[in-house]
Amino acid sequence: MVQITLTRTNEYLPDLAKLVKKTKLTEMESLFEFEFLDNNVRKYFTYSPGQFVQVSIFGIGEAPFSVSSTPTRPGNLELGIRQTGDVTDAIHNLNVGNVVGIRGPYGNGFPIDKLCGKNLLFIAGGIGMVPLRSVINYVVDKRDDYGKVTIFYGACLPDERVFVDELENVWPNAADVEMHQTVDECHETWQGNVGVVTCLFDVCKVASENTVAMICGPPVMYKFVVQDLMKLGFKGDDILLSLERKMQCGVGKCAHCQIGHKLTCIDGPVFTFSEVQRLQEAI
Amino acid sequence: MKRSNLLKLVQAAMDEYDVYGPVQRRTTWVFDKIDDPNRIDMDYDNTMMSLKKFFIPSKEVMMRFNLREMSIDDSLPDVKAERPQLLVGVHACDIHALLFLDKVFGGKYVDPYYVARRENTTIIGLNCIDPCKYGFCKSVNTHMVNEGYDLYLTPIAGDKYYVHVGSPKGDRLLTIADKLLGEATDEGHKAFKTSMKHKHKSLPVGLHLDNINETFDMAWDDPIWVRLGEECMNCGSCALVCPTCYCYDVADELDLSLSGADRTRKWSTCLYHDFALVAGPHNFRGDPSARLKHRFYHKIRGALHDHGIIACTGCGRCIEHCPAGISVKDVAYELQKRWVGAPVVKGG
Amino acid sequence: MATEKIEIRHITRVEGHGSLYVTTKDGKLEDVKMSVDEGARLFEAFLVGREYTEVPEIACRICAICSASHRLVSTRAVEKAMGIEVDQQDTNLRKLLVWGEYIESHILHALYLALPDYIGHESVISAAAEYPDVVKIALELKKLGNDMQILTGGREVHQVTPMVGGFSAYPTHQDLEHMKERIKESRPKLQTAIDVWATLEEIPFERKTDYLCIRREDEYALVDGDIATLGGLRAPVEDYKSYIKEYVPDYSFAKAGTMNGCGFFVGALARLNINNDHLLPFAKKTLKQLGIKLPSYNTFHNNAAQLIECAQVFEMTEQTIDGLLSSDLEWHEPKVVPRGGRGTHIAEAPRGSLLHSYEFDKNGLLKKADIIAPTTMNYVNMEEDVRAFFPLIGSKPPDEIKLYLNRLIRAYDPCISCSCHVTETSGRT
Amino acid sequence: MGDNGKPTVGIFGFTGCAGCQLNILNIEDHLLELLELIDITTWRMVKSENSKGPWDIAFVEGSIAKQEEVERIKTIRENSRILVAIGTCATHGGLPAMRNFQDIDEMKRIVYGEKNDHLDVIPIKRVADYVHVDHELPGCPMDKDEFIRTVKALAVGKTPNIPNYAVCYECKIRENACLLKENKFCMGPVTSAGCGAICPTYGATCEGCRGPVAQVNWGAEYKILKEMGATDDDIKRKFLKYCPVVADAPEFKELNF
Ligand SMILES: Cc1cc2nc3c(=O)[nH]c(=O)nc-3n(C[C@H](O)[C@H](O)[C@H](O)COP(=O)(O)OP(=O)(O)OC[C@H]3O[C@@H](n4cnc5c(N)ncnc54)[C@H](O)[C@@H]3O)c2cc1C
Ligand code: SF4
Ligand code: SF4
Ligand code: SF4
Repeated sequence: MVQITLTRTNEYLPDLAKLVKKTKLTEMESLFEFEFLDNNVRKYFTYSPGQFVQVSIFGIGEAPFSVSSTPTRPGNLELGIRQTGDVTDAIHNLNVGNVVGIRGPYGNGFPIDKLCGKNLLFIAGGIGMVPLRSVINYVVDKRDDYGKVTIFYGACLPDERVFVDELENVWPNAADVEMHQTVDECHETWQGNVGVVTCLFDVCKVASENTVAMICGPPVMYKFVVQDLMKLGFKGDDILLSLERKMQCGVGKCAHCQIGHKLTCIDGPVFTFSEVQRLQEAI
Repeated sequence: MKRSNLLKLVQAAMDEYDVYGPVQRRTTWVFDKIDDPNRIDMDYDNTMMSLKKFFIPSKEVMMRFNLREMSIDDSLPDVKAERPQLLVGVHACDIHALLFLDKVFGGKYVDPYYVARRENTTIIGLNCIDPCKYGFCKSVNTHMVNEGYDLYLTPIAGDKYYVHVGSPKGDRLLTIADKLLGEATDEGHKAFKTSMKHKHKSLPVGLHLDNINETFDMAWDDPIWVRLGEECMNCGSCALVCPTCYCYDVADELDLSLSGADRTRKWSTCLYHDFALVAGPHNFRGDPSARLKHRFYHKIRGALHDHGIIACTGCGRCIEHCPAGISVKDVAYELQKRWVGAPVVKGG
Repeated sequence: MATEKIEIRHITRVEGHGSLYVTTKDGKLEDVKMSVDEGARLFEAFLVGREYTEVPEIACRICAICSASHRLVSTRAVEKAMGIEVDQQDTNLRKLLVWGEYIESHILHALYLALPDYIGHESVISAAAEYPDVVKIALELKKLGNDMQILTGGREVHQVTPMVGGFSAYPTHQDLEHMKERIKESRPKLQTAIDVWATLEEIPFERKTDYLCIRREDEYALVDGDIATLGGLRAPVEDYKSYIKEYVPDYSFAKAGTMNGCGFFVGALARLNINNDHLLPFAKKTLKQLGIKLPSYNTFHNNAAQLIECAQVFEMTEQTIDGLLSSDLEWHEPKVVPRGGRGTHIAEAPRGSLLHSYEFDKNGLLKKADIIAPTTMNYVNMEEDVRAFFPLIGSKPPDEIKLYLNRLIRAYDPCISCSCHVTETSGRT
Repeated sequence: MGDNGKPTVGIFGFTGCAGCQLNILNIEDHLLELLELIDITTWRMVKSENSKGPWDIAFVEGSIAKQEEVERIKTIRENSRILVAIGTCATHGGLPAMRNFQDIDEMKRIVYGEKNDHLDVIPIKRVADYVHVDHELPGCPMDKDEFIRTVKALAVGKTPNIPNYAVCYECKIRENACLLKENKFCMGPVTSAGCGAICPTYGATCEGCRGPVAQVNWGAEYKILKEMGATDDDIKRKFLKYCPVVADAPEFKELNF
């Protein structure tokens, strides 16, 4: 994909954007839709699935968030955000019309062009679905470019699932998409699978051939998912992980997100398992 | 150039530049603002704080927010408008450190504040012909410089300096110096060679760099990390005085009226508990010894990977200022000895 | 009318927690009890066994408001025990430190805590809206005092630089010159504050009592001198025990001081009464402007006396800085070696005479401590004053009685945190 | 919030030297601005008319040293949305908690004689030992800039940023020559920063008044001081000086004095 990037004299200066829509996803998470104030930015701001932006609440701070919308649907930027600290509290307190700062997009994103023709397996845990939603919708929109799509989604509780409408009604009905969900804890309103996300490997047999797996979830999840994938015959290069680390600058200067010699913000957040395998402390 | 003329040069330069040079403070030296050239101590051993403070200040305001109008006021123009700075008496290792920081703060995303200060700075280097107490520059190949200075002084016999000009900025400085400096004589050339010979004889070598990456690849589970974990207090002194450690934290600070805020960044170190702590809370390096180890790995293995050179200039500051007496040189040496065989130690 | 109790639980706008209980019968005063409700910290108990170098640092934490005075008195007591001499330069710097505290503390007390009563406000916070100019001046003067303490002591509360034998860091000549300038420039501000005070309505109340402070023949003594009383006593500080007696009231955490079986007064008014012959021109002029005839037996004059002392300290500071500017101010490690012995020192804290007396073993570890704070000394006098003052206000409505009693106690500038836990112990148990 | 939309604030003194309250008054340059931001409804040291709560924010100075104070701190907690402990006495017990190591009854007897029943004296504890504390500003005295930053943060619902790295950070940044190198027993490496390394900056050793840093490594500091010639007694006195409560910490017990 060709990106026309905006040239900036100071990469750290955010562009102003206003909140145009706020949709509750769960008790803790909401989807925020932002629109840049500046026409030029609106026109030229592009991103690829898996990239993230830095959102500023002036006076409170700045934090990184994966883009949850897809560039195939031009329009506003959607971010799915969990309320866990100062910046995220402040974002949740925003009213439609309030202004924030946004800069980016940063990070490598998923190698979406290289994946053409492949079968895709998405494995998401909790709000790990936020960046994967971007890819899934991208693929759904360009359905002919990709092979079979399988989605595994795990959450702690049924009502902790994000994007329920898409999980239940949209993706299962898209062409050649197989969708499986599970929750960690048994719950009376839940008829589906119970268990951690890896239990879905028993429910649905995935073939490793010509398939690329994309994973995003809480830190503890990666190791177990990768083990199961390796058992199924996935090669290190065909497993893509979107990792999370503490970030301040987003552009490789502050060094908080360093994993061994890799910077999550520049070299990642998407890594192949082959890369990560040789990195101590990565997963 | 005569030593005494250097002071005259500094005096003359003060009209145009903010001049900084080494001055003694209790048991150490610091690069301090010079209002009287006689305060400069060109025979200093090493300063406690490196030159990074002139390019990434320990605390700086990046931008200001006006919360009423929701507008942003960039501080970059102010940085650009600062008076040019002249750094006098910079050792070779510190020049190498700046060359390393140039790589970090350049690259795909340029750090404009760093670059602005870098452009605004003129450097008078100082060749060390005698070793300092804790340094090991020759072991890591930073005892000589080819670039990164504007003028470079080598002390030669007769209380004189042999001067190299490294850039147009250096030439510019010489126009201020005008009559203070003569064309080098044959005698001068000879004295220069004598000084250099002396230098090469006097500086010791203790490591070899060729296999440092393999050593560190193998040493991840070495018992040394447990031992160092017990000695290290994660005080961060090593990283703070290090000329190539650049980690920082960003935070917004509100005005008392709550109508405006500064976004500031300040130095941090990977040794601190919160460095890799994220909301959740989850700490990616919750173990103190893991943080110490990370510092070594990032500086040596990581920097080699990213920039092709290790992020240690052999200045010896962290060795001198670690309260626990942990020495990067000894650690690297011990690991090399254990994993690839003892390096050959040459020289003084 | 039957027995009535007037309780002022928690005297406000003073440091620390104290209460006043007055019992009357048929409108006549029966009993007065001042009680100190502050939790006892028993400083002297844990001071025992500490090194002589850290005793002053710990002892100054008895009270934040007089931390510089505690620090100085404690340091001098240690030095006397160890036989350490301090040079003129360091002595002068210590004076500046304490004088900074004087300015800060007197302004805090007179203008922040006492003044609101005179102008009908419950606090300086509420007064700020009506009298922004006066409050601004008060803030600036207080800051000046604090900055003087920072200049010499490193911090406004619990200083860091004073060491046994000297200082760990010195101000520069430039800083001192700058401070002198500021003192000069601040004179008009202090004058404004004095002018304001001159317009206030005085509370007529007199009661003869004795006054105590230290005295020297060569200057207005604040940091060093002999014990002196208005009654004519002169004695070396080491003999304090022969004159100042203490007992513990059974309703209080604090000890109470007596002299010849009666209460006595320490503080600004005592110093003015006893040492007025050493007043410099600015203070003399202020004394005249405020119209106080000395000796004064009106406790309420203590606040005015604090402003007069500010004027005095302003002028003494300028002189002392002049002296310091000719010394080198080079950092030098204080030379001290521990030895066993006793040391006693009394100096004037802003709110009155302060005594520390120590005994050390040969390794320089503290064996015994006796500390008497100004409020301890004033304790009995306060109760006696309440007795004498009550008949003048006894017929007023209860709220007003309370207000006046509050004001009387406040006039002492009591430091209740100091008064308690200041007791004598010996030996480790 | 008060009627004027400002957060209501109560400032309370327990057993201490009043230095932290005084340090609030010492904010001369910004006091009036601060009063614009918050509505101080209770502050006995400064005000005569004091509200009985509730408060949005309660700042509590001093340790809990008598039974009556236990009840009082509970009442304050019940009536406050956010409770902030200010100063080392409130956050760590402070210097006076040293007395906990001695026999209190015996001490009372020596100090006040046999007639000491009226004295309400209990072991000195920090505020958090009795009630939940939302934030702690350590320091003897509390740092006034940190107080201002905390008030601002709380006024907009932000978490106050209180450092938990070592004093050496601030000491190095101020380019002080290290006192340990002068053979002085500095506690900087094991003490939480936030004071601007004021003591080492003025050539005096850090005495640890802000309490131990996160994941404190006393063992290493012990070794350093020992090598410099300190005795076990010296070190113990030093480690327990401002925060005697740390004697209960497992890291401290490991030292086996
Ligand atoms: C590449 C990337 C993508 C992310 N995408 C999302 C997303 O789509 N939705 C979502 O809800 N969260 C996402 N996160 C996590 C999100 O950044 C944190 O939840 C957020 O930073 C918490 O900030 P806070 O100020 O609310 O928390 P606080 O605990 O107050 O954090 C203070 C500061 O620490 C840093 N920080 C704290 N936690 C994290 C963290 N987990 N990751 C990085 N920095 C952190 C930030 O700079 C933050 O401003 C992402 C993180 C990364 C690195
Ligand atoms: S200076 Fe020494 S003790 Fe401090 S963090 Fe570095 S290695 Fe550890
Ligand atoms: S003087 Fe103390 S605080 Fe400063 S660097 Fe040395 S050990 Fe750390
Ligand atoms: S340096 Fe240490 S003792 Fe001094 S204020 Fe800071 S923490 Fe307290």
